[in-house]
Amino acid sequence: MTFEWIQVPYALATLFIILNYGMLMTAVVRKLAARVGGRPGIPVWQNYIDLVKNFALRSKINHGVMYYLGPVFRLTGGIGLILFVPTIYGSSWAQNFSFSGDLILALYFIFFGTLGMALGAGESGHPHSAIGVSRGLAQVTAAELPMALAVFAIALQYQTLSITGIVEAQQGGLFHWTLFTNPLAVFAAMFAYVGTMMRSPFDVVLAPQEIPIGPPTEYHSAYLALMQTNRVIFPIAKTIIYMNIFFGGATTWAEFAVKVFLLYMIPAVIGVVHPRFRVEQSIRFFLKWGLPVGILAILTV
Amino acid sequence: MIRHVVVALLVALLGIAFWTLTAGYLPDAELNRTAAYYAAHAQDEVGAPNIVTGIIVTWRGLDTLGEVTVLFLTSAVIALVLTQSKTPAGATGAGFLPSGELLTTGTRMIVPLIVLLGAYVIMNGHLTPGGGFQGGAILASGALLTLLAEPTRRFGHSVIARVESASGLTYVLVGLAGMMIAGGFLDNGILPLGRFGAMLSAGAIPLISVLIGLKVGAEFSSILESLHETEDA
Amino acid sequence: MVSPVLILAIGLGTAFALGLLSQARKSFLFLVTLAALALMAAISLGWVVALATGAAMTAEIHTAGVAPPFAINLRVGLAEAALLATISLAGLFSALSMREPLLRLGRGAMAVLLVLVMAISGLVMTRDLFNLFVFIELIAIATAGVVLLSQDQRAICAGFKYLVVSQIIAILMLIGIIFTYHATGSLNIDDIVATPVAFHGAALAIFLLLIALVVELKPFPANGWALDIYTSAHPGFSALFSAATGSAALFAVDKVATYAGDAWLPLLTGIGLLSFVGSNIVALRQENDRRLLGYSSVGQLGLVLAVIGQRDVLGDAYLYIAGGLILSHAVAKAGLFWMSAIVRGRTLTDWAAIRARAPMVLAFATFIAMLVGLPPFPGFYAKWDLAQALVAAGRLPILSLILLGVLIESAYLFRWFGYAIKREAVEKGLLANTVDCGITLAAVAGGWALGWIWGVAHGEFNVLATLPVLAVVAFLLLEPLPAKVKNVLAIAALLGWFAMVVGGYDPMRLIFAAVMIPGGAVILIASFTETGRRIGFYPSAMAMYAGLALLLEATTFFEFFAAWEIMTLGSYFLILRGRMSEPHALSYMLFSLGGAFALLAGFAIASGGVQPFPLDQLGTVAADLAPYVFVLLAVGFMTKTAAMGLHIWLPGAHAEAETDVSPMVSGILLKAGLFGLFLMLMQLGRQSLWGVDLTYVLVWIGAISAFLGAVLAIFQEDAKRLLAYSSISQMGYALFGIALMNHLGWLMAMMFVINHYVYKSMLFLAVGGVYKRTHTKLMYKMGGLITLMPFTFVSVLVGIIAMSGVPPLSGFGGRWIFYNAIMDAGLRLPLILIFMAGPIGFLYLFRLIHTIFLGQLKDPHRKLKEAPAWLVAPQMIFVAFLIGFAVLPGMALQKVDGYIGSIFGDQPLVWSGRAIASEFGYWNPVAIMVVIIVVFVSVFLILLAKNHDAQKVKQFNIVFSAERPYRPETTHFAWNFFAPYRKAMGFLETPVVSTFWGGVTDGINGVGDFTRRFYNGNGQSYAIHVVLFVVAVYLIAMGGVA
Amino acid sequence: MAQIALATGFVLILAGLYGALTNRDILRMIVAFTIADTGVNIVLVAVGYLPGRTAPILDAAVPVAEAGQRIIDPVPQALVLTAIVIGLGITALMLAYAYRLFRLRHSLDISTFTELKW
Amino acid sequence: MSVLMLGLAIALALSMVAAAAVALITRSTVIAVLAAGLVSLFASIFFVVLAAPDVAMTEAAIGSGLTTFLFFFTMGRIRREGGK
Repeated sequence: MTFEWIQVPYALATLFIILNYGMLMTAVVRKLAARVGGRPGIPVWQNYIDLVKNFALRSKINHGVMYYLGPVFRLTGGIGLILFVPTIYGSSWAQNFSFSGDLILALYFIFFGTLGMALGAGESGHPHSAIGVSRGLAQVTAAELPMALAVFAIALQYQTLSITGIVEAQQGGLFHWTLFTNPLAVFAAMFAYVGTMMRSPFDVVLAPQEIPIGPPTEYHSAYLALMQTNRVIFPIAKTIIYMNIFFGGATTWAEFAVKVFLLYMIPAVIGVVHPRFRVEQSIRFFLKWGLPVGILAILTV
Repeated sequence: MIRHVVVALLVALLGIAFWTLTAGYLPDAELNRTAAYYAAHAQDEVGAPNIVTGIIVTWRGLDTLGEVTVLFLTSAVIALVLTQSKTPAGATGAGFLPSGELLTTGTRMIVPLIVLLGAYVIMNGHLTPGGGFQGGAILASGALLTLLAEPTRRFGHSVIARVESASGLTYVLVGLAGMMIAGGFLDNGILPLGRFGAMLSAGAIPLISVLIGLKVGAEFSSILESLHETEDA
Repeated sequence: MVSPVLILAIGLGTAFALGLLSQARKSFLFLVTLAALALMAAISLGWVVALATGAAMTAEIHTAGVAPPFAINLRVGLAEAALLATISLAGLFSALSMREPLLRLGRGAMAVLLVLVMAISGLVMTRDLFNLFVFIELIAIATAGVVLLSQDQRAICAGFKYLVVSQIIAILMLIGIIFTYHATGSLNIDDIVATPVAFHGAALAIFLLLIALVVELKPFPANGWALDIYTSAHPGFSALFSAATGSAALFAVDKVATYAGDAWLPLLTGIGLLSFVGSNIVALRQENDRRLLGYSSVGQLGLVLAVIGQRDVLGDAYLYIAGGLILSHAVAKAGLFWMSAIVRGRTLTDWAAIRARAPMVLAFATFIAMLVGLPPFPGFYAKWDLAQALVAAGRLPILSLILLGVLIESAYLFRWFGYAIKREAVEKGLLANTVDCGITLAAVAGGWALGWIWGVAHGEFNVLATLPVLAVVAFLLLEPLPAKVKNVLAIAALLGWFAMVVGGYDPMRLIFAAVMIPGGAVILIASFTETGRRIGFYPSAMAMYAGLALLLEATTFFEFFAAWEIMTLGSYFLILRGRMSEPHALSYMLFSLGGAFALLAGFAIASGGVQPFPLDQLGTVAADLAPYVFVLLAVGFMTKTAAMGLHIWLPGAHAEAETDVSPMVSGILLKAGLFGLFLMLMQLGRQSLWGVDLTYVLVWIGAISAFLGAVLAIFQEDAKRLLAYSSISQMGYALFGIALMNHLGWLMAMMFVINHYVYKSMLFLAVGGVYKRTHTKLMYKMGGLITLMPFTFVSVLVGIIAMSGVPPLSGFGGRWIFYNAIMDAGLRLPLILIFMAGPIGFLYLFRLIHTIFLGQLKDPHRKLKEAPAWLVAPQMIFVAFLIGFAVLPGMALQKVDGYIGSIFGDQPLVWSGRAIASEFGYWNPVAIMVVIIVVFVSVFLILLAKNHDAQKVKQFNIVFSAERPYRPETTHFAWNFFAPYRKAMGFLETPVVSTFWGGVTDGINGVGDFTRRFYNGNGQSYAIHVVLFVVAVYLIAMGGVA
Repeated sequence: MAQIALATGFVLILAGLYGALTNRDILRMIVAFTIADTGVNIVLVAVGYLPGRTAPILDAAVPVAEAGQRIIDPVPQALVLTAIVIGLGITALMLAYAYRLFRLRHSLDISTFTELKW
Repeated sequence: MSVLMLGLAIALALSMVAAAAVALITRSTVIAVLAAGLVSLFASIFFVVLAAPDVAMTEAAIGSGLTTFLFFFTMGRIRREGGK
């Protein structure tokens, strides 16, 4: 696991692919959601327009150092998560910097972005963002629990903590995926996946009506640009982790695109039909349903 | 009422304990070791015909010293207790009944006899039954009688105190002398044993008896004095 | 050497001679009395020195020049000489303390006092039964006399009650003596032992004599008559009454017990223990200080009676133990009574007045430490040897009762000490005059001297002779210096000690030493902020550090236990300095003492009475005893790491302590518990009791502590309490790690030792700095301080990143090792709690930083300055260390990893260059740091390029739902920050543990309050109690047989 | 003879104790204690009594040679002397206390002096 | 041991116990004190019977004499100061 300089351009390339893929995919999903509602929906390249617009805007406002660094933390969290996890199994250049840490690093690094975002939103002084942060943290911690149990179950099953090792063990046909070898763990993990994707029923954190988009309320222009790029790539980074661990990883970019899209659609589909949970409802939901499944996953590994 | 019942029960239980003592008690046929020793050595070691005085003054001299201190303490404490509480001004002692004729003449006649008897008992303490304590008590009863006869008469309180202290101090010095010269503290060997049965015999026993007698007499009278004195001071 | 009889002769001679001197010149009479007492003291001290150094043999004094059985003889051995010295010195100082009434009442009172001291000395020396009776009667009458000297009108009633019971005692004793004489034929104690007992009623005779002497000792159920004397008599006399008469009566019981034979010893032990535990429980509800001292002295007499009852088991250590207990009780009780003469008010809280004089506070602390038996005083050595001997003889229930009694006694004594330090003093509460202060300080000097003597006599380890404790004494003497100078000295002392000892430690002990000693020095830098002299801070701090230093140095059980107690004592005084810390310091002390006594019992069982028992032989304990030793030691150590169930003292103690004390106590002191657990598990390994694997139980306790500690921390409004609960949670992690009993588990625990010290001290100092500026700890009262206190913000930010385990910093290292550790550890369920504790840990940390530094800045705080420089400096050192440690964990962990490997015999981690690989995964801290920094800087540059000239705007410049906020308070979201969590998991907050412990303490207090009602003040009922006690003991002991 | 003396002694002691513990008047308590003291003195002397022997005085009637067989045990007598005087000492002291207690509260009932409790 | 002495002893014993009973039961304290003095007097006679002359003298002088006097003295003081 040594570091060669060639890995830097490789990583940038992977990043570029994922960034564009994210832009397009999220726009397509929003368009699908609109079509279901009978609306024409946004054009597929809408995200690029927003990005250019936000970068073009000139902003004079800065609420202080942490406010300024909030989006930087957020985006670093997103990009870092992508870099620390191997994207395509088998390809020499799409391994990114996965040698430096592994499953545990990925798990804990998710909080890095959340922490940055929370600090920035806190400093902005806006009560809505503070409320949003409190709800977000409360809900995410409850949601992360089944995930942690599932990951541990997987680690016990494959007797390794390195993601490439897990993906390798799942190669060779559909029925080698963890989905089939350890369905309980996957089921528990999907609880967490749906919970942290900020889609109803768990989107009280940035509930548009109550607290306009929650934490990033005070952010605009370049700050918002960074955040939006993160909003695009962060879900994909998480999906990559789920894909690698539970759904057999991706050997080619095409397989990668299809799997990510399908996984991304799951919370979208669930979100469309469910009303919004209050935070304590979602906490109770995770503790009442997510936790037992996670415990079963651990006990039966 | 329950207090009576409880106490009665307790006393009954104590009674059982004491009953087991008396039932199983049979007096010794022979003198035990200590008594036999005292009987045998009364003459050559102590030289006092009255073995009890011998025991009291020499063999168990420390007890008697303690004993005298008890009385000294009692008189000092009573003086303390009563001096702290002067009688309230209203209730003066003026209401004494004039002592009757019989009492005054009787006292004038008997007191010298009592004093004589006391002196005799003290001096012959080691020969006949009696000794320092008994003599002292008799002297005190003499003083008591005079007090009853003329309640207003004041004894020289400082005189009594001085006698008491002097005799106490000499008693201790005699004890120390015993330690220097003779075998141990309060040993009567400091003076020759003399002829068995004579007045001035048995070493320091007569001297110590006199000291005890004076001290006990002084202490009892000082107790009576302080009880009397605070009455209408 | 002059003959000891002179003591009696001088006493009596002067008493009689006073009559001859003129009554007028009272001061001259008083001087004569003092001279006589001084002479008696000199003689007895001369004998003590002669006998101790072997210059003289035990003196046998024959009165009347005749061999003992036929005359009274006196004996002065080492024990008698020591008691004589105590009695005459107590008499001398009491005379000084009672100078005013003595001068007022003249020579009569002086004579009575002289005779009292002479009689007590006689009681100690005499070897004759009847002479014993005469001296006891002399004491009774003299006591009745002196009791009258007190101004208190109630003294007369007390005196009368005393006389009534003395009559009953006299009756019993006379019957006992005469029937013993009838049975054995002689009155001399030594002679009786020689000849066999013929008369079958002799057993009853011995019983009567013994029970009379025991009643003279004021045993618990039947001691109403003596307690009134303690309450109403002049304190000078009460000192003499409890110190001298109590000790002499104990010695008399000991003399009679020798000839009475071993059949009576269980009876004495029973009465003694009942009296010790009973009077301590009843003393819990006392408000009058002198009556409390009365109960305490009756309790201590009961304890020594119990020790006399165990003389058959104690062997040659008997004199050392009984002497230690009697002398420390005598000196401490006399000192406390003399001090009560200074304090005007009579309730416990009135003693707050002694704070006006620092030496008096030292005296008060010394006396309490002597009574409870804390190092370096004789009581400590005595209790240790007692425990060893009792366990060697298999008498564990007696030991546990004694320890329970001592714990209850320490409860009311330390509560009293807390009142003295914390309650506000009524003005003119102190009648301090030189004479009374002088006597008290003489008693203190006596106490410390006794501590030294008992230390030397202990042979194995003299606590006072060790360098760290000498440093503490030095700092006691340096008190007048200004705080800053003392601080420099303290830091130098710590670093000097570390430099001196660092060579000889194994890697694990090295890390603990590094955390405790130089770590303490770094925190002490923060103490430069304090001005003035800070009386009492430095000796207490150095005592804690001395305890820690000795803990690491300890090689035998005794050294370890002594260090443990010194550390507890020092930390108690430190915590007590906090403004509102009185109840919490008390609960801390009680838990710590409870834990220490568990350790004492555990060590005693492990060593089985063998002295000195090396620490590394702990493993050689017999297999059937090992689980019990494991449980006791684990409980003892877990009281210090505040595991769930034994944790209720921690939030209060750490939150209410001073700014620079909180980090010391939280960052360093908790590690002592971990160090103990390491040692124990290293030696004992896995033990199972009743089929349950104890290490598995520890795992569960660790997991529960981690989870509940974190959950409770979320709901705290007070910043320091939040950090305190987080300490419980982190210690839970460490305990979990140790209890895994595998290589990586221990490595994780070591990581937590280092990490927790660094970021907990940093956070406490930061919150302390904020408190110093905003004068409040409540988080919702703060907000928006990031702009005013940037350095403190940075330190808290780095602290919470490290603590929550977010990758770049060292916290992640701990989590990574944790994951690898649990991979091959067989257990599953406790992990769930640990997994839940992780994210919840992140919640309360964010709450801390958000409510204090982010959000709206309050108006009153607009003009606050940064925290004092001296507080920020150590935080910056910690930040630097954290970042360094994050990048190069090998710096500290590699050697420890090797050492732990040598214990477990495996080497799971492979340290290759900067990366660490384990069997399951790999971790390259440098790579992680580099990647994050590169990405962070690049994104930052993008934002900077686009938005570099943004104008700084205040938080207030916001609009929400079309309104501009008019007051910052309304828009700072901080109070009940995690309301949803409280709704979902609020049930976990129910104070189950504190209600349990509260129930226990209220129960004992209730029992105390109920039983003390039966002292109804009526002299006659007290006499009935005595007779009832005698009859009851008769029925129990003799079963009605003669 | 000795048994009779012992029995009376013990009866007196028990009576004295009973009187002391039930009578509420202080003076009556002291009287009861004096009776108990007398009882103790009788017991003490009774233990020393050997049937058929005379007082321990060595005079014409009891020559020194055969003293050992003729006299009773002198030691208890010595003890009794001290015991009597001690008894008197304590009784005198109690009377003085009784007087002071009376001056304090103008009553001699023991149950009125109970402010020192609990 | 002559029957006379035994008879005397029993008589003394019974009278002593009777006097003690009187002392404890009577209403007035004066009679109680006198009864106690009587008990002490009988005791001194009993001592003579028990061949203890020294003790008899002491008991007589101190026991019955002085103690009784002390009692009357104190009771007198108390009565004179408004006692019962």
